[in-house]
Amino acid sequence: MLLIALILLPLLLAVAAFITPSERTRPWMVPVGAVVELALVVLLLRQPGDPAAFGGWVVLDKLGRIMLPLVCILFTACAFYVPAYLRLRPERPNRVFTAMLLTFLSMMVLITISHHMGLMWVAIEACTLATAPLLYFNHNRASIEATWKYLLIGGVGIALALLGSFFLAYASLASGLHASLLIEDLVRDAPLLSLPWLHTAFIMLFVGYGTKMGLAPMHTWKPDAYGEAPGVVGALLAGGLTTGAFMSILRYYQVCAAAGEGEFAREIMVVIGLLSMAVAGVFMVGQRDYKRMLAYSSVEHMGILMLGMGIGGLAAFGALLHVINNALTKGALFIAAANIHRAFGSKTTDGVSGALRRVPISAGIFVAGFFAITGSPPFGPFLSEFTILRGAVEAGRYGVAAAFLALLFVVFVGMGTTVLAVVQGKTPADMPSTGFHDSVGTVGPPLILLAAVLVLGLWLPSELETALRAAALMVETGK
Amino acid sequence: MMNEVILIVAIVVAGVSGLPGLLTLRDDRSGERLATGLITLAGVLASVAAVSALVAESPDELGRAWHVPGGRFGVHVDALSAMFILQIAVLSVLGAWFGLEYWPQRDHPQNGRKLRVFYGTVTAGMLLLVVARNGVLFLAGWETMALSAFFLLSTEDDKPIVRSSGFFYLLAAHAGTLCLLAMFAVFEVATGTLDLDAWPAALASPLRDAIFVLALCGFGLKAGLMPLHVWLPGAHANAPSHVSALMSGVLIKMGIYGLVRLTAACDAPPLWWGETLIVAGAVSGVLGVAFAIGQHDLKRLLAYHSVENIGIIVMGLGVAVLGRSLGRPELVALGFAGAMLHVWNHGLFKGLLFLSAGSVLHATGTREIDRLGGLLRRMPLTGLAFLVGAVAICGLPPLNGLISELFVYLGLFRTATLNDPTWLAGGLAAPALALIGALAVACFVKVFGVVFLGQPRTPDVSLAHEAGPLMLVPMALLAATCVFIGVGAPLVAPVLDAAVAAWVGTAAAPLPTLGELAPLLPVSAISAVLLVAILLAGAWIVRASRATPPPELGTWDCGYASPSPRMQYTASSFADLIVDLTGWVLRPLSHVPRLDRVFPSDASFHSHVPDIVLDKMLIPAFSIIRRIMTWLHLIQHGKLHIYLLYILGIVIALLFWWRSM
Amino acid sequence: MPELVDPILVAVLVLNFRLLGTSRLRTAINASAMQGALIGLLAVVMHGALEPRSTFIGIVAFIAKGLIIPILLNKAMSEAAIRREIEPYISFVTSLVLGAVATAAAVLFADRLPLAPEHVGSLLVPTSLATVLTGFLLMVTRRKAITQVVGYLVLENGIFIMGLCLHDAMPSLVEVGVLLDLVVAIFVIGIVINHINRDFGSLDIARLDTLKE
Amino acid sequence: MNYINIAIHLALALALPPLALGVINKTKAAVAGRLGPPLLQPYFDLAKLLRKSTVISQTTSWVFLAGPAIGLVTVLLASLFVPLGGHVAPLSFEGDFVLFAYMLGLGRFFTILAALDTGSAFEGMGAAREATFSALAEPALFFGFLVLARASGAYSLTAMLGPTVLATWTAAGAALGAVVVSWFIILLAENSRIPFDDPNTHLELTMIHEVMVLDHSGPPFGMILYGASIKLFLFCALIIGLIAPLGALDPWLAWVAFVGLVLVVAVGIGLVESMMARLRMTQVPALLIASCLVAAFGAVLLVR
Repeated sequence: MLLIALILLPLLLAVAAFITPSERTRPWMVPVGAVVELALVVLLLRQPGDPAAFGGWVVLDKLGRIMLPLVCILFTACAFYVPAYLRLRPERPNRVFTAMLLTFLSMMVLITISHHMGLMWVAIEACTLATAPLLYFNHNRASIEATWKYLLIGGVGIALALLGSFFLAYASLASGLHASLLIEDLVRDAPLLSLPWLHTAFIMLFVGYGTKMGLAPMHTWKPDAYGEAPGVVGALLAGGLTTGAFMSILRYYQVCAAAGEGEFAREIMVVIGLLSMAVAGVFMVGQRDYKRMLAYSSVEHMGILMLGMGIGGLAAFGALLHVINNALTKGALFIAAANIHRAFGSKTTDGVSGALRRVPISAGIFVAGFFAITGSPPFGPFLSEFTILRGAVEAGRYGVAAAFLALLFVVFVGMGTTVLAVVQGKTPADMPSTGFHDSVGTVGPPLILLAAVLVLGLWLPSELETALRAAALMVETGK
Repeated sequence: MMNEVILIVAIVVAGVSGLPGLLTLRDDRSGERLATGLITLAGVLASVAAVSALVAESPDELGRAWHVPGGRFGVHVDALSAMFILQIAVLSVLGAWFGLEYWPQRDHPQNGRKLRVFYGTVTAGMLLLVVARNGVLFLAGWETMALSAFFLLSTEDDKPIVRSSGFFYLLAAHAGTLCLLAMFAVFEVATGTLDLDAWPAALASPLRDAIFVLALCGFGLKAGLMPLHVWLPGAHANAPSHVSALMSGVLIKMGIYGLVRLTAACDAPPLWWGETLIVAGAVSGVLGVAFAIGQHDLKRLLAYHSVENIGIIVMGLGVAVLGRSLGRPELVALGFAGAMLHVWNHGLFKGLLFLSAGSVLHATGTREIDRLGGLLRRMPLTGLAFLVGAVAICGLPPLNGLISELFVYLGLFRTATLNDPTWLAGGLAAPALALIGALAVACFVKVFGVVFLGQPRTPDVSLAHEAGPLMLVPMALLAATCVFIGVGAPLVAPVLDAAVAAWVGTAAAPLPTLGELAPLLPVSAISAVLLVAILLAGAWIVRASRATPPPELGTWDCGYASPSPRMQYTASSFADLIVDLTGWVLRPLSHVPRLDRVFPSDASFHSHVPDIVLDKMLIPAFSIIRRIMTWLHLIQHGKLHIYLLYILGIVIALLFWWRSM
Repeated sequence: MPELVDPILVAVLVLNFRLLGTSRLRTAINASAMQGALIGLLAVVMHGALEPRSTFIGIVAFIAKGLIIPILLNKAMSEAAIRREIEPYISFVTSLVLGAVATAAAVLFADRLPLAPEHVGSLLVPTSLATVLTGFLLMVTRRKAITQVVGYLVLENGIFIMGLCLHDAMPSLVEVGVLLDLVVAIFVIGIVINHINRDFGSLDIARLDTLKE
Repeated sequence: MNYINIAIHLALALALPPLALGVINKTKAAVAGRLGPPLLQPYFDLAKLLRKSTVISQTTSWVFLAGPAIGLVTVLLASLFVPLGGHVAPLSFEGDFVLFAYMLGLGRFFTILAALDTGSAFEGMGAAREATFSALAEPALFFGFLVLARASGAYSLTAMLGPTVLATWTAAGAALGAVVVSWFIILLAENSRIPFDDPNTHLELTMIHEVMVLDHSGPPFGMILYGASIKLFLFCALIIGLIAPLGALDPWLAWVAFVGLVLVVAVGIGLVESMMARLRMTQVPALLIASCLVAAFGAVLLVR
């Protein structure tokens, strides 16, 4: 029952938001929706076992128990930023913006708890469509072009994923079984699936959902989309939608593992993971637009997730932990970047310098986020990246470990140049002040996210650790 | 157990020492006083813990579960950690007091508070680092130190040179950390745990060479061994002076601590470990001092000397490791005692030199030694402090530099008399150490002569004034300690014996004490006699100068028509001979004016020595890579349909790859 | 009436080539609409008229693909006031040849995949793959935004054909969800197209490359 | 018995050095066919200087007077380590050769500082050359110590230059020969003898030591000259310790032989100075590096 409420409530609120006339009260509906949703999730998590609804289509399993709270926490943090942000943009009507945000939340929740692959596909497609107006919020030429590319590349990716799902369903049909897209059925009769169909299906699904994740070489939409979208939308996409897409790939990896073809899937993941980190590294060196830099950082971290999952064992646990760390840190980074953009009115390092002097707290978060995301202790991502490295070395894959470290260094060089150019130095006279100053609304949410990342870096709650290990085991062995 | 608790309190106090300052107004003095008070408290607590650990070593460690993958909150203060803790405490406290007058809040409202916050966290990071008994805790302490040092370094980040040197430091620190991550990962594969007590098992496993190489890179990057020293000159020159003193005196020693802790657990290390350390030390020493001579920036010069002294320390460590692989206890005792004492000595006299350089910079506003001159008359006490530091760093008697270099000399000579193949490394290293000492004399004679003696070369010096008591007292304390160690060497020997015993571990055979191996008593007697003689000479000078009438004539200059102070020998002219001799490695650049017109017009000469590894190798390599990468940016050309082709392409590629499987 | 399946599939293949050959937008939109309608019909025909669920899906698909989407596209086209596809990146003849190669590849690939007993002889899988590749070709080679959307539609049609074989794997609710998503997608793309037209003055994709490294 | 030896050691170390200088000047005069200054001329100079008054330049600080004082003190202390005539040196312990070298280093440190304190270009020139050439001489000295340590297996000057020297001559004479040649070149360099620097020239372009002491006068200048002579004497003692192992003779005979040998070496230096002209300034580093390589070659010889 709770599960259905989880999905429908934000949709109702979205409709309500769309109807309420006043421009001032509407933004507050987003945090309200987020808090209510979080409360429901907390209630749901307390229920033992795997609560189900819609006849098994919607089930909260071990993987869901990690992704659902993560998505809701991230959305709540971003939701509290939205009113302050919209107050800064009075000239833009926010009717569509708030409605779509709430729809986005509902669809994200649906992704994390859907057990029917078709339903999950519909949820991800709906998410994509809900994001389009969010990307186009700035209403200038660049954002329309970014939206256009996002829609088309995303559309093609999703279409491929649908074709892949049909191939997977057909795999059971081809070996004389009853074709079904429920994850339980797929896992149960995985060993009997016909291999050619299964492999082709996995490749198409991997490329399809990989496009939504932003893995290289399907990442081309990401820098344009995150570069032109408002910071909070970038945070939601980088932390939420990519995590959802990653979860869907994990589902299919679970099927492959159950069918005994785990090795084949892991090989693809490692190759594409390293490719993504390499592409991100190449594009971050000499990058002058700090929002596009964050987009490439997201491509890099998706690569790290894939690499971790591809290596398996301890690294798989590290990858799942990294999903949490990455989502929270990216949230803080994107919002801080948005604040700096508001304060300077420019997105490139030529137009921004000495941010620490003009917006000290946001710039402080931006630098701390940079050190966190590049894996410096005492922040969370250090633990997960170190665990992935330990997993790689334990699995005897020294070449992969060495490449992993080398690419981390290249990314650090690229990102460091941009971040320090933005943050350090004196603000020259030709950078007019836009009158934006750090306020509780704009700085509170990222501070909370960064604090969470710092806590995760110093103390990993035991129940979270057991949940992560259980989820990793479930994905790895299919049970 | 008590030591660990005291130390943890010290770490916490140091960590938060700067925070209360954040709440005060920008130019209010209470913040900085509180911060210095807290740092002093932390220093005292840490020293108490260290001394009590040295006196009565408690074997058990304070272990708590730390809910982090692979982590365990294990802290243990043993003699080795105590040696480093004392040094961290002394230098951070003295640096904080020096900073009160050198970097007052009212003169630097912009970055004063930031400096104090990170001054506290860097001390806390170092204290945590030297007592951590678990890999993840060690890395947490290591990175806290590295990041806080970066923020300390870029205090004056409105200057572009500060930003670029800060960024080079950050890159080197991050590369070092990545090497350490790899090392701890391999360590865990070798031993199954990340606890540092499992070192012996790690160093017995076949992976030990990989661990050693990774550790050498990671710790070498932080310590500043020659090819990995690229960040050091820029970082120490552009940091505030009391931060440079802390960094050069203590922070680079954390790299040495890492190497010490690594080699501590290995009973029979392979021969090539010891030889690599000796050769690396010798190369770092000779090239470090050679580059130092070519510098004209006071603090860059001192930074290069840090590279040289790290070379000497690593040479001592190499002798000790060689001793353990050959089973020669006297080599182990001499080499390790020399290394550890030089770690202390270098912390003291390098701290003293950087503080006095800071007081010169504070008074004249410039680090360019060719613009100074004749400062001894205006800043007599700073001059004396710098002189004591200079004599100590060159290892000249009666001061402490000689004692540690003597140990290293004896160690090297003892390896030279072995008749198996290792003698060559030891044999060649001894004259290299002599060359280092002599070049250091040449370099510091140049610096002291050009900066403090002769006549002022530019008006900058005219507004120079002696430093205040808050700056002079730390310098005096450091100078006194240098003299005390120089003259009272036998008193220091037992502490070194404890350190050697801790390093070798209880399993090894009883080690000969330093007293038997090195002539501590005669050396301290001679130093005392020399000291008395110098004091007598001083008294004679005072009496003689008071007796003779005040001089009214300048130096006789062969009757030159219009002599000017700029005719004096400057740093570049003094070092010209040596820079030419070592030109094939220094590659000096000099801008010599071309006199092509009939009537002479004004011309300017400028020469400087670029850093061979950084300016000649790394920067060109980085710019080539950067150009290739920016060229690769073409694949994001903005054309949507080509992007779609990428997706189709990757699907087809994966299908073909699957068919080929 | 399973024997009607193969002729419809052949008709779909012919329409593919029609799409690749035409240079006029209106013809392209009508061809894709016709293709959608045929597929709706195919859904009904495939499992016999008496099967309630598949006929319902067929009718919904027929309405969505055959009527609603062409109306949206035509509205977008009329607002943009363009008729003719300007010179695409590769000439129409080459795109036809590439279409043929794609179809051949699809057929070759399809017969390497083991089919379920009831689909052994039929052209279902090859046609679906061929249509998907044609959709890709259209999107990659054409310069007009609306033609790219048509390409996207053809891609969806191909996938829908594949979906028909899995009669019971996809519950009707999910099937409707898929179609709903497609309609909403085209609706949103329609809005985006007229914004592009308003901001960029034309729908030529070549203008749309300001965002690059 | 050794109190007497120490007394003789100190007496010789304090009294003999100016005589050695006198002998060198007398030899040069004799070779040049001149009568030359009396043998005791250096003593008269020292006495004259002690009576004269000191003139100090305006630019100098206390360091100017500290130079000569510390220079003399360090040389006197250094003389305690060197075994004269095969007898045990007053102070001998393991590693005293390091102290010997670094004591001379301290003297050189303050002498150069005193030169720089005057603030004139001439002293600066001399100081720069002195610092460079002594830096090149130091490794050769230590290669020599290395050879002796390896040959004798001991680490104190007395033991190195003690009884084992005779045995090493027979076993590996070439190595010791190389060290003698190298140390003789070092002697000439450190004490500003002809091939490196002309002691009685006043042309600033060529001077090293002379130009550093250009501005000194009165008793400090006396101290400098006296210190320089003792330093020359110490280097002669080292070379004598190498070439003539006097340990085997009867002690009194050894002392007499030692004094005779010092004068012989002084004559030798005088002959070398009269035969050679001063090297160009750019050639000097080459010669010093050559001496260093000769000593290193000696060390390699020992291994074979």
